[in-house]
Amino acid sequence: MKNQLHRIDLEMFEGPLDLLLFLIKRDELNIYDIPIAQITKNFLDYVQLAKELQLHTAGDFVLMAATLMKIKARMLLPIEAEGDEEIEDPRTELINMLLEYKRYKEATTAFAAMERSERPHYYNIPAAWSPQQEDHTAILEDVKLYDIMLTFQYLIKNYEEPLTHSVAVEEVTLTEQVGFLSGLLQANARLSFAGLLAKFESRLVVVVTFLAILEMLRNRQVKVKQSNLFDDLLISRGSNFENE
Amino acid sequence: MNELKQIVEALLIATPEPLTEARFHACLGENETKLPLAEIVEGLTADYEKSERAYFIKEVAGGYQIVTRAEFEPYIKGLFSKSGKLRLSQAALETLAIVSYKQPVTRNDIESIRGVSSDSSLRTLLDRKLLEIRGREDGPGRALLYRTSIEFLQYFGLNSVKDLPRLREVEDILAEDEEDLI
Amino acid sequence: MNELKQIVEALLIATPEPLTEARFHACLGENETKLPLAEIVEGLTADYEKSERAYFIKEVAGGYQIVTRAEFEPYIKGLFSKSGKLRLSQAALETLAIVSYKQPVTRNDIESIRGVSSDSSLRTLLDRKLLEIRGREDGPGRALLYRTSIEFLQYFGLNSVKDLPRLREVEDILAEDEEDLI
Repeated sequence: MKNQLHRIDLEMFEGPLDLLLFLIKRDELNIYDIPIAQITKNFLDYVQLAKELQLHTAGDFVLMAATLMKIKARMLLPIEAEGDEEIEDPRTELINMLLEYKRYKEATTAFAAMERSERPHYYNIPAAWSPQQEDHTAILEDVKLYDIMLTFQYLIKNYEEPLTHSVAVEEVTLTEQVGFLSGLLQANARLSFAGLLAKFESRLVVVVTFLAILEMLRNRQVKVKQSNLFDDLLISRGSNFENE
Repeated sequence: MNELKQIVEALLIATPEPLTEARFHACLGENETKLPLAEIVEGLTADYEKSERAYFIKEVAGGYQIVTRAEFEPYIKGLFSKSGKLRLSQAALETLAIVSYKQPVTRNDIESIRGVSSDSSLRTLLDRKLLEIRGREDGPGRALLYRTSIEFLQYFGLNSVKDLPRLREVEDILAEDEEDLI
Repeated sequence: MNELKQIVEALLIATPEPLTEARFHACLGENETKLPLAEIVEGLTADYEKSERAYFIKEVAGGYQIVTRAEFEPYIKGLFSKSGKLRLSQAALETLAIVSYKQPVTRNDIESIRGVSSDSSLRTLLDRKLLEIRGREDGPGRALLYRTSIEFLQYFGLNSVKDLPRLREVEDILAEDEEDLI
């Protein structure tokens, strides 16, 4: 039997179990009585391709190939029943795995359908969800444990040496940077913080600019928005922004 | 419009998460009412239908939220850079299905059902807040446990995980397969 | 209600940012209209007033937003103080992350990692009972020591701080990234 193998075919499968279910269906096999030699052969053809294509799931396919070959070998051994003891079919475990996976695969189709039907609906996102909110910095909604661990990891990675409060030669002052930002905001409705950082070479200037933004935020000269953790900060004119 | 309806409307407009009966009553404070939230919501729903609002009230995650009607999707899409909501990959959906029926589960549980490593799906689902990490298993490995979140219910428009389509038994699926073959 | 009004309403509901003339026209696409947004908003405003909606359209930052009327603020306040979800500023989240993983820590420890003063974040977190002060450092300064609270553990479904995901586990989840690129 010759398989028409294409990269697309293989990427279609979510894993070795998915591929096995496909082979069983395609060849109209009885899942409770899988012809193990035939299916192993077909499966191996795919695995060869997965290795050639260096798919990142190739390892999982190889593992399954090994399992199939082990089952095949055990089925070739003569069966020696001892007394009334029932001999377990070497395929049983694999069959159970396939059936269990099939249940969830089917549920996945239902999930995709639910996703499709919810897709056109957009939830109301409150504009000013808390008019009395005093903190004008970006607020993260619904913090999860995952956010805490990501944040810690991020901080630790960026933490090289403790910042000491030594007085460096001042290249730029806070007032200068406030003026600089005001100027930019006259011309642009929005500034990207990442974009600003790219303009500066000195770390001190970056720090002073950041302090300038905080200062302006406090005075409500600017507003700062961040849609996600670690996303860029967007700076726009605040309610007390003075147009020249 | 009576005041209670207005209060509920204001809360629905102001809340980024489902308004539950409990939260509604907590907000009312001294102006306690015997009227259940569901009844007030019904009244509002009738108003919105009559005046052909572009939105309606959806029962989701054990509460109520305002959502836009499907026909306006083509316009709303324009608000977002990536042309609307991102769809989940097949792998992510599979992972999500396993977690939602078997929760709490470990990464191992998921991988042994799927037969493939599921790190990247888990990561996507955590990033999108559809799953959350919830404690550890008691066993010797003390593996992290995963569960679905409120955002999961919102994403699929469910009131609770009990509303998920029933996971079919193996026999049913196989019986159908056989019919297909005939 | 004519369709244009509905489209504007849907857009206002779906976006938290002010809807500007430019964004509105970008969303309309081919259904281009000569009608300025201001005029449509005027029509909606009249509708809302007539039907005594609990919200109105506010002109802000060169665009429009739906906001609740001031008289409902006392109720809305309850929504946020009694919400089940945790809302933190980036600064507070960073501080909480450091305390979670390095506890017990002093304010100095936190500030040397974050590189900025963390007074107000610490205060917020103490107010929300996510952190607590437990004893003092042995050193000469006898600085106060901060730890996470029981409430913190309950919120995240943890039995003890030992159950926090370890850095290695975090990296396991994140590591998949590169493989995905292949």
